Amino acid sequence: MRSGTLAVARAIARRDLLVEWRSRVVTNQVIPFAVLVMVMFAFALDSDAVLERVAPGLVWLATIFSVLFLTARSFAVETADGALDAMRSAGVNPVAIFLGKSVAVAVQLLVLDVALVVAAVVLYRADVSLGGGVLLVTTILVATTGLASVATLYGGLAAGTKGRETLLPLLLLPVVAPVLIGATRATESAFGTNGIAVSEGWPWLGLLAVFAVLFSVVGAVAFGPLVDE
Amino acid sequence: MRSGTLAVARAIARRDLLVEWRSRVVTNQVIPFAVLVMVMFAFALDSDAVLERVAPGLVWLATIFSVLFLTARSFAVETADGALDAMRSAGVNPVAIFLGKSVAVAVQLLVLDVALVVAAVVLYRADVSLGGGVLLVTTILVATTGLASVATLYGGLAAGTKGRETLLPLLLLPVVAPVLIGATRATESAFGTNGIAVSEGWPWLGLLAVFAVLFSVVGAVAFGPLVDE
Amino acid sequence: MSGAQPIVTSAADGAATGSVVELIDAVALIGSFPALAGASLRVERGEILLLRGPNGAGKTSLLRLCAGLLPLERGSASVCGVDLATDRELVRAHVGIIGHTNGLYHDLTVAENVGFWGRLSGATSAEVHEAMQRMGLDGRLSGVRVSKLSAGQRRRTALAGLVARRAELWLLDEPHAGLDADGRDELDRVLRAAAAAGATIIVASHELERAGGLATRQVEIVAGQVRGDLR
Amino acid sequence: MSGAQPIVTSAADGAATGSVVELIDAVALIGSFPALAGASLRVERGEILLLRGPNGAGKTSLLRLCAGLLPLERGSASVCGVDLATDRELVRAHVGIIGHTNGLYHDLTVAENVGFWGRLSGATSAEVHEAMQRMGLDGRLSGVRVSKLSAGQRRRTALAGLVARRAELWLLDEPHAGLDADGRDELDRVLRAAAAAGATIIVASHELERAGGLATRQVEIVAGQVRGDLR
Amino acid sequence: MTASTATTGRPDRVTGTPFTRALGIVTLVGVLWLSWFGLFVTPADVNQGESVRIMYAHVPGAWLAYLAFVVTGISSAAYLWRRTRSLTWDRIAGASAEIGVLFMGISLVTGSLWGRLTWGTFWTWDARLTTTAFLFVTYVGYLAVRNLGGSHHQRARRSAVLALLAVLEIPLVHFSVELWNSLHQEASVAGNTDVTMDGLMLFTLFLGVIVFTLMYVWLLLHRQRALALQDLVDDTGLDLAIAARRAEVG
Ligand code: HEM
Ligand SMILES: Nc1ncnc2c1ncn2[C@@H]1O[C@H](COP(=O)(O)OP(=O)(O)OP(=O)(O)O)[C@@H](O)[C@H]1O
Ligand SMILES: Nc1ncnc2c1ncn2[C@@H]1O[C@H](COP(=O)(O)OP(=O)(O)OP(=O)(O)O)[C@@H](O)[C@H]1O
Ligand SMILES: [Mg+2]
Ligand SMILES: [Mg+2]
Repeated sequence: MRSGTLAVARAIARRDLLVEWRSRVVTNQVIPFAVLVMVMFAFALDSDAVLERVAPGLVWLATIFSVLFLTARSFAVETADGALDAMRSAGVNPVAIFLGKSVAVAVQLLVLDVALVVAAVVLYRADVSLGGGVLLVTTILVATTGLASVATLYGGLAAGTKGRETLLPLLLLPVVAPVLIGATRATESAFGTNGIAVSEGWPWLGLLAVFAVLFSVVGAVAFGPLVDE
Repeated sequence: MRSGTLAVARAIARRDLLVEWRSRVVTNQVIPFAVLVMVMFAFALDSDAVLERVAPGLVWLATIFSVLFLTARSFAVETADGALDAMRSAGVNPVAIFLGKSVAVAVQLLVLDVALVVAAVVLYRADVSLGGGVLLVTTILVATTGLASVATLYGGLAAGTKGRETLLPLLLLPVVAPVLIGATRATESAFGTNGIAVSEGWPWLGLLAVFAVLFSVVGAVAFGPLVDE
Repeated sequence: MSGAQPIVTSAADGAATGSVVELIDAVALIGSFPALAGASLRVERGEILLLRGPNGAGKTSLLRLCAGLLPLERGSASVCGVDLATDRELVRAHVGIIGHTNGLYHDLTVAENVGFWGRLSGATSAEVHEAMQRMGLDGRLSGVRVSKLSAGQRRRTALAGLVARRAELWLLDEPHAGLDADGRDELDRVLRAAAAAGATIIVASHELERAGGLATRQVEIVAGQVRGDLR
Repeated sequence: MSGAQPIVTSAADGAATGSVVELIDAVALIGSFPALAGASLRVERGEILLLRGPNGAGKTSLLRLCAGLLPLERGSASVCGVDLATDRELVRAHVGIIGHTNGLYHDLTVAENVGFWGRLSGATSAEVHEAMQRMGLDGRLSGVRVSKLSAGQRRRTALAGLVARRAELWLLDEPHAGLDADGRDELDRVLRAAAAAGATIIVASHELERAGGLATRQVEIVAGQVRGDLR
Repeated sequence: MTASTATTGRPDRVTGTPFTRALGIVTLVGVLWLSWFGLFVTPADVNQGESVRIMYAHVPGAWLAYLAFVVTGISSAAYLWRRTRSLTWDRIAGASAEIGVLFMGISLVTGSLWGRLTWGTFWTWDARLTTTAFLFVTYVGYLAVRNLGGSHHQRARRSAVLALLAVLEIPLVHFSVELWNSLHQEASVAGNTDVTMDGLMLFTLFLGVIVFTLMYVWLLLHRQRALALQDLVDDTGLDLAIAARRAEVG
């Protein structure tokens, strides 16, 4: 490797975002999908009282389903024509691959989450105060980082060889449960669901932050060995 | 074309099911995914009262998410190595392709739905009476047929050319809304959710049946022109 | 490499009817790009025609047009008596095409793949077996999944599927690529036999010695036009 | 075609050290199948070695082993001074491989693809541009998305990415396949120049005349073993 | 004479030694003792009645599952640590995870039976229960990854990394009761609340832990050796496959 890890990671993140910019899969497919999921929930649950109560949970459920799509797409781009192999055989540091790809996933998730929160506010008539807004933005940032890291890590494992792909949701969903809980609770306080105060939401951010830091570090270290057969 | 449409359709359905049998993607990936979706719902909604009330809706929501995966997979198998092109250029009647592929999707969906209903009964403690059981089985059969037809139709459209694929969830989700509502209401009566009587469920089956017949016929007719650029 | 006018090439006496392929000033688009920009070509029954030409000239596009996979935009084209402008789908019952991709199901075995293509076109299982045998796939390999095969073994499988189809018009895009020496010889034997039995064969290839030796006639494609009859 | 013992082939004086590639009885698995079943080979700096052999013999597997993409199961192997048994990942900084697939991002343009591979290995943009020029991709094509390219144009793009990398050891799996006559000549020039500048090149190919003319030495692979030194 | 056979060890025909046989007998006696104490000697609980006897399997099962998963984590780390990269560590990790899944399964089953008796339901979406289920699923996934095929060292490396990640979920399960208002019992023995258990019950609980520990060690020794034999069989299979491949030349 002749370039620094960070420079390579930046090149990879840029390239992933460029591919997305060109193909518009997230903008035209995943975001509408996620928003439609929220609409479908509204259909299926069909009761305003229940809906308002569960809106925060639904935002994060939709996020987690979408992260499965996003990750699958992120690695489909790599494996469609053997580019992941090519990248590995070009001596690219796996840490750089991990960082680059998770940054790209995180950016896309961020856009998605903003769309979802707006949808929740509009569809389920959630209210957000100023303090709640700050909490909400922080929650989205931190939760997104954690989700992007862990999804990239397991996505890499799943992309490694055929057959292993059957494992992605199985491996991923149990692991992201803490994010689902933490982010849901924090969002509930931000929305004031069930009269929960905004201040009650901040402790949950601790959990999310631990998760994000943990999986960013673990992911950077473990990505190489996991992806390499 | 030297063989009859039905014979070819059977060959295609058999081949699709054989691919599934070999790769076990549905058994090992989609079914666990769908069941995990149900678990995650339960976790995110986190209230027994709400859960019991929404169990039927969740079964069908999970079915509809899974149908997206299933369809994508069904056509990914065709396009991965240009087999769909090969099949078209081999003069296979599009009606046969449509029938064969939707039967295969329907069979897989059926297995999935049985797993989901069992999961709902276990996880959300739904109760099913004998009359409810008959209603439930009929609902699953009819709804599955309709979903498989419409998903195959739009899946083929999405597989046809690059770029159009961004349309699949967008096209599919609004169209299947009637199935979601009809099947949910029918299942609610079958489960006796909110004390709804079994007899109230049967009229919804009419809606499902109309949908199934409509899209089987429309699909058979429209598949060729839609898939061909 | 000079002269921009397309030349109508004809195999024998130039009779306007009875040609298996007849393109006149055909234009075909990929997206909005004219991959074929007025190509004219006539191929008679029993010919083995080599399409040569630089990368991106339009060889693949011409084959896909003839197979009914690419719509005709302008000009006229008829293949096996079917007018491509109006009945593009009908032509597919007559042709067999093998492109740059193999069209295989990777989770199925070699025998299952070849058998599937055979069944679609009504081949008997004896015919399917013979096709596999000719391509050297009848031993251990017949039960191996395609995803485990080497590149050349996959190509052989795709070719066996084509052979089992017994089409009237064979459209082959670089069929020799990836095959080993034995495979090439066997393929040439199969193609010669098919042509002798009345099939028409169009081969696009960059291996000019190999494919040139096989072909009964060559034409060159440059910039979406057929440039010369090199017989 | 007889004699089951693998033969250690050596290029020059057989000095044990200093070889770029040295495999001794190497075994490598795909799943549980021994794609390489005890291969022994030595390649010296500056050589252009042709790997020949029937379909499924293990050529691709040997190249992937040398690139650190396939783990060594038994035997010993060192490439560019790196022991593959222990430090497989480290070898990748030294090699460039182009396999049966092209490793391109189909939604990016030619220039973006080549530029990306160049940037990864620290090539300057002048070097990237030169690589594209050599492969004939500097004109209109440089701004076209790879998904729009013809098969040969894609192969050229992949080769340009490799040329921009300036690896010590070049591993090429059927590099001529799909290239037109000009492309083949240009590729041969590039490879000869690289070898003259000290790179080592291993080419797996079935086009024996073309690749044989390029190579300084040939070996044959049969059933996962290196069979003969045909120099 | 290869990398894998060298670390696989000598082929024994049995997986037992005098020590493990003695250990097996001690374990068996312990199980009988525990059953006697748990079912007959200890009193019924004031609140929970006879159903409290489930505790003597439920709690040791959960704790030993934790222990097994931690052992999996440690031996995975030992495998990855360069100088000790030996397949023995990998096999210990795998064997321990299998037993851990077994014990976690015991805890899940006894827990839901107990729940039926005390809470009136087999299952509820409580934090402890859900996290336990996720932990269980995670290690099922771990075992699935071990069975993906490939060479022994491939298997070892992949699964070792996964084990190090999975072990992080244990604190989550343990502290879930405090993180969320849980229906489930707070940490009453290992936690900071006062232990207010009847002395005999407490003793029996500890007896259960000791007996389950003995059982764990005994199973681990055997299972680890069985896995070693399995690896040896695989190596022999590879020899045959190589010979067959070489014989293709004809
Ligand atoms: C399916 C249902 C259940 C599951 C999955 C489950 C799971 C667990 C787990 C994982 C532990 C170990 C906790 C730790 O120390 O970190 C535990 C401990 C314990 N469980 Fe359960 N449990 C279930 C039902 C019950 C029920 C119904 C009761 C009694 C009413 C119960 C009573 C206890 C007690 C007393 C402990 C020891 C607490 C301590 O000292 O930490 N459990 N259970
Ligand atoms: N959207 C587009 N913009 C620009 N050029 C395009 C577009 N779509 C297709 N092309 C061009 O159309 C041509 C298609 O050629 P085709 O695949 O038929 O070539 P070919 O003769 O088969 O080449 P090869 O020998 O490389 O296989 C290529 O030159 C390609 O660059
Ligand atoms: N699971 C498996 N079962 C049986 N055979 C397998 C399996 N996996 C791989 N193979 C065989 O391993 C060999 C891999 O060979 P490799 O791809 O290296 O061949 P190659 O020399 O590059 O051939 P080609 O010239 O066709 O590209 C093939 O013979 C393939 O059939
Ligand atoms: Mg072409
Ligand atoms: Mg090969």
